[in-house]
Amino acid sequence: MVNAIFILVIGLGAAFLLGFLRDKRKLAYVVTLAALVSMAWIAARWLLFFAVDGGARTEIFTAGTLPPFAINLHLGIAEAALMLLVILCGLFSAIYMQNTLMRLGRRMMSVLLVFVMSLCGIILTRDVFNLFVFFELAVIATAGLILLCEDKRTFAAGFKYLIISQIVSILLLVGIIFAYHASGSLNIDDMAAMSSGTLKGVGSLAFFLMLMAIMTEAKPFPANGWALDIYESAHPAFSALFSAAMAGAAAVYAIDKLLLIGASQWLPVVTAIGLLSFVAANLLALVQTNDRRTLGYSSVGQVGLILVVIGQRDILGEHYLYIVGGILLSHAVAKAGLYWLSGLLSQRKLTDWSALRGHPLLIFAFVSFVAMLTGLPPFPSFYAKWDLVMLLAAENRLWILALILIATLLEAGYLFRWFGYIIKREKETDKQILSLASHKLAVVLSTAVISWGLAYLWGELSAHGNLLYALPLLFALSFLLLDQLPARIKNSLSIAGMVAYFMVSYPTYDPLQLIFGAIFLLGSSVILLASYHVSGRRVGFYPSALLMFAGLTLLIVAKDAFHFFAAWEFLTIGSYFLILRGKHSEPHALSYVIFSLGGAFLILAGFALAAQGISPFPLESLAQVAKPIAPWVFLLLAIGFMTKTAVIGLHIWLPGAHAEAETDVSPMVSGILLKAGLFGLMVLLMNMGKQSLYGVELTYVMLWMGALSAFLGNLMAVFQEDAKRLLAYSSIGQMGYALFGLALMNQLGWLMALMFVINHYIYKSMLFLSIGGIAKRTGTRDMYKMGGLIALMPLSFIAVLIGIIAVSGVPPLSGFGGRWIFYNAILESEYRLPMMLIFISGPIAFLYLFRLIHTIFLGQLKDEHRQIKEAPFWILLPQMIYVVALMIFAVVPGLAMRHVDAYLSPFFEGQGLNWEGFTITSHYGYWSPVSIMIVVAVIFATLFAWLLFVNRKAQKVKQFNIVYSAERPFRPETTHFAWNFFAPYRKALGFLMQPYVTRFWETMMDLLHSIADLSRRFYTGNGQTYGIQLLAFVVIVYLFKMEF
Amino acid sequence: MQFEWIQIPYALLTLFIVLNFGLIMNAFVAKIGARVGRRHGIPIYQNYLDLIKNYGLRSSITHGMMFYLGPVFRLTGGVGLIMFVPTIYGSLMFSNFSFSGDLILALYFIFFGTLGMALGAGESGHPHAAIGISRGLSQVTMAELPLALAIFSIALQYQTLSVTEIVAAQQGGIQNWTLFTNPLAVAAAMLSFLGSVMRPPFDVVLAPQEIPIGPPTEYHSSYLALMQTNRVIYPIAKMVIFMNLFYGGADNWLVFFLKIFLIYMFAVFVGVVFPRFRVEQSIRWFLIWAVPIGVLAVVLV
Amino acid sequence: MVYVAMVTGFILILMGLYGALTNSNILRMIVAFSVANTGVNIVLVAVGYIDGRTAPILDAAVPVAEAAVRIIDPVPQALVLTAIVIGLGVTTLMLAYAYKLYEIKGTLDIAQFSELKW
Amino acid sequence: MIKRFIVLLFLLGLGLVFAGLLSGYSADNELNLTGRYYAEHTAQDIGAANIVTAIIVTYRGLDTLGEVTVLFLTATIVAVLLGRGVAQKGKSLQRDLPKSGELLTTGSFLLVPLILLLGAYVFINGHLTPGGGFQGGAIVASAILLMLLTDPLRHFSHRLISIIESISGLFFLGIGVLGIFLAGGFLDNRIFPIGEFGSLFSAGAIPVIYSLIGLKVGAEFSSMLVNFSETEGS
Repeated sequence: MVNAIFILVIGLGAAFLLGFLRDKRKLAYVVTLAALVSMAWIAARWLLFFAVDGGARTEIFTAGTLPPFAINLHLGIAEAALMLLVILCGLFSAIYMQNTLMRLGRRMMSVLLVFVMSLCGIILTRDVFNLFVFFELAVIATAGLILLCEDKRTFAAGFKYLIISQIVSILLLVGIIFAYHASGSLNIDDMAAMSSGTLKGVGSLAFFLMLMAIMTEAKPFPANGWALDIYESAHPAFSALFSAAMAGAAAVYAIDKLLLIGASQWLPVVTAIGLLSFVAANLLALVQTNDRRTLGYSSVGQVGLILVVIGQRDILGEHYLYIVGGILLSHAVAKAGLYWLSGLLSQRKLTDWSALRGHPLLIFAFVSFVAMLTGLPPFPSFYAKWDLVMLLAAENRLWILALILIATLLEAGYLFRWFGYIIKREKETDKQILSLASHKLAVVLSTAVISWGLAYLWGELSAHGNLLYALPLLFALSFLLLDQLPARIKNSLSIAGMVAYFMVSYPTYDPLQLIFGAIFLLGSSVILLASYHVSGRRVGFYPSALLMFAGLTLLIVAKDAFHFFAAWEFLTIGSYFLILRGKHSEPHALSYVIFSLGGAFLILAGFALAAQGISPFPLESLAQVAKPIAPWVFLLLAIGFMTKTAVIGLHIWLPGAHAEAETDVSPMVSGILLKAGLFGLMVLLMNMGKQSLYGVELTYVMLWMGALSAFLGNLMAVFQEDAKRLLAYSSIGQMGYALFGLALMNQLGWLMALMFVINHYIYKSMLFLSIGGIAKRTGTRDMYKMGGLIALMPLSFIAVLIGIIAVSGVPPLSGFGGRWIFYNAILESEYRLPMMLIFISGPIAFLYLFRLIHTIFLGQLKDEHRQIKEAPFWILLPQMIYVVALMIFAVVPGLAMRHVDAYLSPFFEGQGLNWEGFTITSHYGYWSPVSIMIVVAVIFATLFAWLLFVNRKAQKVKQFNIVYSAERPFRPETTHFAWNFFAPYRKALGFLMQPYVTRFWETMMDLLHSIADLSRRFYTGNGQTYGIQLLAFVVIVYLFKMEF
Repeated sequence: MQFEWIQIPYALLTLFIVLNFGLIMNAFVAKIGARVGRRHGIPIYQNYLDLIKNYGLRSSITHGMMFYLGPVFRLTGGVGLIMFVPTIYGSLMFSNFSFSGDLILALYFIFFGTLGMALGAGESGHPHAAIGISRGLSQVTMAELPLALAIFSIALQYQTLSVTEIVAAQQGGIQNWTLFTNPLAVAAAMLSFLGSVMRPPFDVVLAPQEIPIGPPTEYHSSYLALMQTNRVIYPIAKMVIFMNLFYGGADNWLVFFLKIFLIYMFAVFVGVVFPRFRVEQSIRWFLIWAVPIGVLAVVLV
Repeated sequence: MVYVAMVTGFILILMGLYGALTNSNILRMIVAFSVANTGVNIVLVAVGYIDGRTAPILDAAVPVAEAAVRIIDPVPQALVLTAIVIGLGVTTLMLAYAYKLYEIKGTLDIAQFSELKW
Repeated sequence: MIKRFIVLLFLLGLGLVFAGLLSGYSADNELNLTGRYYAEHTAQDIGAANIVTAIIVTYRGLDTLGEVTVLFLTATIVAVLLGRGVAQKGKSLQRDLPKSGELLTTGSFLLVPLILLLGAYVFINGHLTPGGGFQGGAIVASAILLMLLTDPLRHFSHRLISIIESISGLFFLGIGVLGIFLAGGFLDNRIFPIGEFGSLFSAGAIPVIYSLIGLKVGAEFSSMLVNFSETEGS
């Protein structure tokens, strides 16, 4: 094994060597790369030695003398890993900057080498003064590397940095010398070994100064204006180094080392500073429009998060390295990757990133990085955050937990907004924004590969098992590779895969899982049939859709909280990508993902609170959660799940997201995805049952929420002019019913909810498909622009007709079964007030459903639609399947339901239904679907046949052949009564339609943005002011932590 | 209860009785209305004539498939409704097909005809028909609400959803009628009843006399005949439910006729006295007066 | 003696910082930082001082055997040398930057260099 | 005004910290652990009479390497910063410079060799007397400064300076690495015999290293000076 000091020697030696290569730029460049490669090789060998061979930490002594009398270096797994990170980052940047370095010559290359070397020195050294020296080296090298950029503004940024570093070095030196005086040593381990008594008084103050100085290099909020300026103006490859290697690795590791001295009493300070940075930076990033500055803010935030983890070291125990490593590496790889990516673009606005469109590989890289930053599975930060949150909750550090989650949400907000820009904003065609040099591309793409490698590695190391081993997930990911195939082939593969998976796995499902599993796997296969109508390649569709289905599939088999949550995140992300594909869906997809992630974080917090450190935490253990926290756990989880079912108040994402999605995506996200929330609620309620908080029974509150959702959702649907929005609001109402049923907490209520799960899947998918097909043909979703399509699109009409009969619960179709069980369920329950609302919502549903069919299919046909054809075959096919399914389910609901009924019985004693032959009986009433169907059908058929017979010779009169008010209308447009169809209703109940909720959330958003916009003015851009801010930061921390 | 073939002729018999009773009663009521207005009014057999004439006519006009389906739906709704509730208490013969389902079925089946009618009229392409439908639906949704509440209230009261059992519970004297045991529910239901029989003040939907508006505008001949039939049967079917739930049911046809007539007269009486509401007014009216009573009925039961 | 040096050093630091953070002329700021650096160096040296002892050089005056009781702490002396050199490096760099900034904008007012902000 | 007040206020806060340091400070009466070790072991282990030198070059040699690198970096960066402008404008100076004067010109002829000699003396004897590579290097550079003052347009070979820089740096590193193989570790000076205490060729590699440092520091200071002086041209 090569002595690790050669990492420093090689770096430095190569830097000196370059002095000979004055005019041989190519050679100089080769030397630089060779040096970096050999440094990386040494670091990698050591890392393997520690990680694979389980080698012990080694000490490297210099000057043949033992510490503390000479400087010594420490090399353990953390050091090796961090050095490898730093060097690779440097290497990649060097490759990336090939042209720039060649242009500027050997000098810059040697500065780069020294920079990388000094970061390694910071990581290795165990001597405080040596730390100072290496830091100064890094600072000066930074001031040099800033010059890599053409941008004139960088000079100012570099000078600001120098001002700060002057102050930092003053503080650090004063701190070091007094620490030396107090301890008689400059060695960190020596100082740490001193009893804490030595570091009282002067020693403690000295430590404070050292800590603040080093901390400044990690760029904590608010003493970091200079750093942001550098991030914004420097060469992106340097920003990558500066963020990933210097702040994100070297500086935080220095703090980590230093804290060995300060011991536990300083951990809260670090935590507080980290939290402040994490929250504030992510908040301020919301209002940024410059990509690199945004990344800068994100860096500050991420380093803040790492500081928080360091500050929580006391409770993390053996998980410390795993957690801090996961977050640190995620940040480093992702941030460096993003900076490198930003170098491919010549424009600096976030919206200019739309230039990436059409480059699936780059988009994939971007997505990987963003997911890594936000801590989404399967990336290391996900595992790390999970463990962190679990431990925080176990130690009751709930504020920290809450702030971390809030800040992460903010971060997800702007990162996903950015992603939305890429996918959805118009490309400026006249400008060539993107330049794809192959070496730069190679750097970016290999970083993306590394990010997945790390994901795999962290999965391997995880105590929870590797998420990447899940078959459905692999199936989804494999479609990334197949994305070049034609869409039809991919479609067949997906359907085959999902059906096969269902066939293999269904014997292991219990009835509840079976229902959901059938919908998630078979149901989605049916919807995918509609996807055959798309020709071409349909890039990105299948990975996203299958990711969502993978999440759903994994969700129902998840045994413990970790896997449940991971699956939840998968389905959220997959569905987000799907929704984003819609033409105008950018803002809606954003609000969808923010609400979903917000909900997911509540779930995470709920699980963490419940687990109290138990890992893995089986879902069944929710039942054992003790009293004082149980209701809170319930509350968090319930709100999280209800976000997914779009309960009123948290619903504003749904209409846009569902309405703007593509034709075959709307049924997926509405008919299938919404069920995930219900499944979660079922798991929750099954295990935790009724909980009360401050004397309020929480299921009772849920009951109200469900009723309100049903009522308001339906009411809002009545007034929509956009057909898909109408259906979307209707989903809110329908989910309200299901929620209500679950919250009734009796067997019938649950049965009804499950009935809704099946029914809603069938009819909502069917309706979305028909409407989608119609919108495709007519080119509009506004119902008043259609009309009279019945003759042209009869099959769509039949689907809608059957659909609305089923939705409204009119016998004899299956919707009635749901209603019947529902009434029986509420008779069993004692709650009467919320039921009134549910009562009202039933008939209201009828209103919008009628409107749907009337304004589209009946009335006058518009001139411009006279040539329209029936919807494409592939869109019609699933609809017809649904029609048949609805009929079957209407006649024999017992096929599915009696098993579930039996399965639910143990949870609710003796409340089940009686399934005798074809008649279903409850304590109150009875219902025989078969005879209803027969009676209705016979009467109907008789009358119909008779009427047909009597009027068999009737002449078909053109629809427009009408007279009213003694005149013939002259244009069909004016004759179709469709717009504002329920005007009287609006007059009577329109006041309930005030968009209070939307306004509430918009105000919240505005407020956040205003705060961010106001507070960022704090960074005046004046280097002197930054100096004052740093001073103020130090003094204020001192005042807070007075007890020296 | 199980299905036997003999039930089919029995059900047809019920249908026949109800149809005739309805025709006569409607004419009678019209006559009363005319006399109140100091007019001569129609002869008592006028409805028969109309019906026979309309059934006899063949139409030569159709607007499309839904145009057929509308009246069919409508009448299926009416006939189905009466098939799903027992007409005469204790009589196996006139229990019809009530074994198919309970009150909930009846409650929801009410919408079947409404939906079909609306669809058929919509197919005609006549804007007035659509306007009428929009009004009618708006009004009926709100009008049905107090009824639903009332039914829920009495289901709670009797702890059953079976019509037969509810009637059974009211036997043994007038004081056992729901009218007296649960007056709030009955009040709510009766207010709701006003809204659903299409008589003033809630008849703006049809607005039969003044303007050619509303669903029947484009219908004629045998289409119209089906709808006329339904207008005879459907209110009675609905009143049968009322009678069974609130007024002790009927154990023979005489009582049946009497009770139905009286219930109907309630609506007629109100209609003669009060002027017509606009739709949003009637929605508010139901919301302000009828619904709270229904809510009280549910809460207090 | 030690205290005098130390107080002087601290006052120099504070003065230097005051100058650096209130003067808007870049050159003045650099000078002020030099003052502060000097203060730091004085503090550094002062910490190792022991009354009545001599420099840590073993010669005729300080025999090897007595070194431990005759000399002052050599470590701060070594450190201060490094600190001085590093300070010098940074100052040079700042000067070069100042030159460049002046070249760009024709002014040395630090407040003028605030295009990058927020 | 407000800015000054705020700065004063926060400096007062920093002053509080310093006051805390001051009030808690108690001057030592004897050497602490580290100091004592150096006092007792330097002579026989390292063989340097100047303990500070022993610390700088050997015990804390890594610091010194860093230090040298700082200067190297600074020189490099200054060259990059200032070099670009010069390259564009060429070397010719448009305006006339004032004459540097007879006294300065003649004095520099006399002094420059002496100064260079003194510099060399200082870094070669760094392990014995006060002084050393940095000091010596600075003295050497002052000779260059003097020459520049005398003739601001004098051209110094950048190539030469950088070669001196590189060679001395590489040798420094090389000696350090030799320490790993021949002695106790990186930068261990005992790769050569310690020699007789107090003589010029003693203390192992220290005189060599210090000479290299002297050369390097001299070269780097010169490089910075030259670069600064060349800005005069633009």
